[in-house]
Amino acid sequence: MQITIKLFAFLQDQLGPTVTVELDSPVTVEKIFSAVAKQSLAIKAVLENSRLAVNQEFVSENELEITPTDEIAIIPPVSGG
Amino acid sequence: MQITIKLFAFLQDQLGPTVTVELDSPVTVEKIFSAVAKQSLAIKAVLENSRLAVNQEFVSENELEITPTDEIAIIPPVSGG
Amino acid sequence: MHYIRISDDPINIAPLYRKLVDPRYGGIDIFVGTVRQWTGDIETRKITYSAYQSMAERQLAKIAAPIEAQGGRVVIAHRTGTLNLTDIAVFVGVAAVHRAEAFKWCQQVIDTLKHEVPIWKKEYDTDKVRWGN
Amino acid sequence: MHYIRISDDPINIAPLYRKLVDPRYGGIDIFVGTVRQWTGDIETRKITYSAYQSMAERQLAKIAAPIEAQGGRVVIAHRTGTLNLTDIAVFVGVAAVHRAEAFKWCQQVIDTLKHEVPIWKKEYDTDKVRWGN
Repeated sequence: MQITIKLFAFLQDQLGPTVTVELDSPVTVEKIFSAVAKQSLAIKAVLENSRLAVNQEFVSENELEITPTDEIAIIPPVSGG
Repeated sequence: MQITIKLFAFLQDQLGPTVTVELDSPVTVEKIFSAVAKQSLAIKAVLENSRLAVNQEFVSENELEITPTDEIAIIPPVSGG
Repeated sequence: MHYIRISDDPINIAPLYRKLVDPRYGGIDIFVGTVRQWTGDIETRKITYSAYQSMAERQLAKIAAPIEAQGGRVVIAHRTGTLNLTDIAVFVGVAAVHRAEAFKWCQQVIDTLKHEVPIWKKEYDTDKVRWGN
Repeated sequence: MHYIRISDDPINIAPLYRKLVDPRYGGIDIFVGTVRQWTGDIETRKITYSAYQSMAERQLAKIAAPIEAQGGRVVIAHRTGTLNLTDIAVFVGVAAVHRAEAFKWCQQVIDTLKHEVPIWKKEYDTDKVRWGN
């Protein structure tokens, strides 16, 4: 299935506000990160320290049940406050 | 010697802003509290929890070297903040 | 009820303080984070904050909820956009019946915010541009 | 340099906050103590604060000195006179390079103030008048 992923901060500077990737079911966090990693070598280190959010919540499990309306985002290390 | 003592809060409500007492040398904290205690029965409990200040510093020693220009005060339990 | 705002508008202390005032409370603790000039040898000129705004507001509401459930009140404002030296990046205010809770909860909010809330800074330092710390 | 004020004038947050702002600092913690209505079953109507003003200012300066010596900035204001519900009795603000110090020092100031500074409250409660707590 086709998944559009929101990007922020350094990742957004490198790749723009979203990337769309094609993934086999079942979709996993690992597959998402691998697919995004292929887009640019420059983002490797940041991606290793990033987390996945689905519908604005961090996910901890690897296997995901994604529907087309779900909001997927990669959250690089935060630095607010 | 004659000593004038500043009073505050409940003690001031009971006895006014100062009391003057006559004490033998050497002047001690105990003598000051005893002399003030004689002024009113109502202040006994508060006086037992009060501290003495000389020139705006709390004193811990009992024996005092007081000169006529020193500022003596009895500090009841504080409750600012 | 908590108040949470992530916005490009400058943060003003006084109106946020007023949201914390209530005869129920005796202690209010406020943390204000500002743009600092020096971090060791690195000199900062300005900082741009960006946020995943909807998620950030949702995460902040989750941080505020248990404090409000215990009777406190939480007010959080975070800037986005470009900030200069001494500008306020974040305001966290917590009102409580007693001061010990106000301090504890305020610290809890800002500590959790710094780890769990999707907001990012891009620092324009005199030597180069840095993401994060 | 620290700022300390004990006065009958109402306490306003904004001008006191401005005294804490400096590009050296990144974290400001402010504690505000207000007049609370209920303490258990006791309902407070108003509070009158009085002070041994010269000694209170001297004691507050002694509390601020070691914090300022370590690079922080301390701003303290305490009301005297009659305060109604929600009025500000005390403002303690500490600015520091990092937030952990700001929180620690601010708490240290208010804790010490409550034990060592000659200021007293006379509470006008609905049942009777009480000195202190």
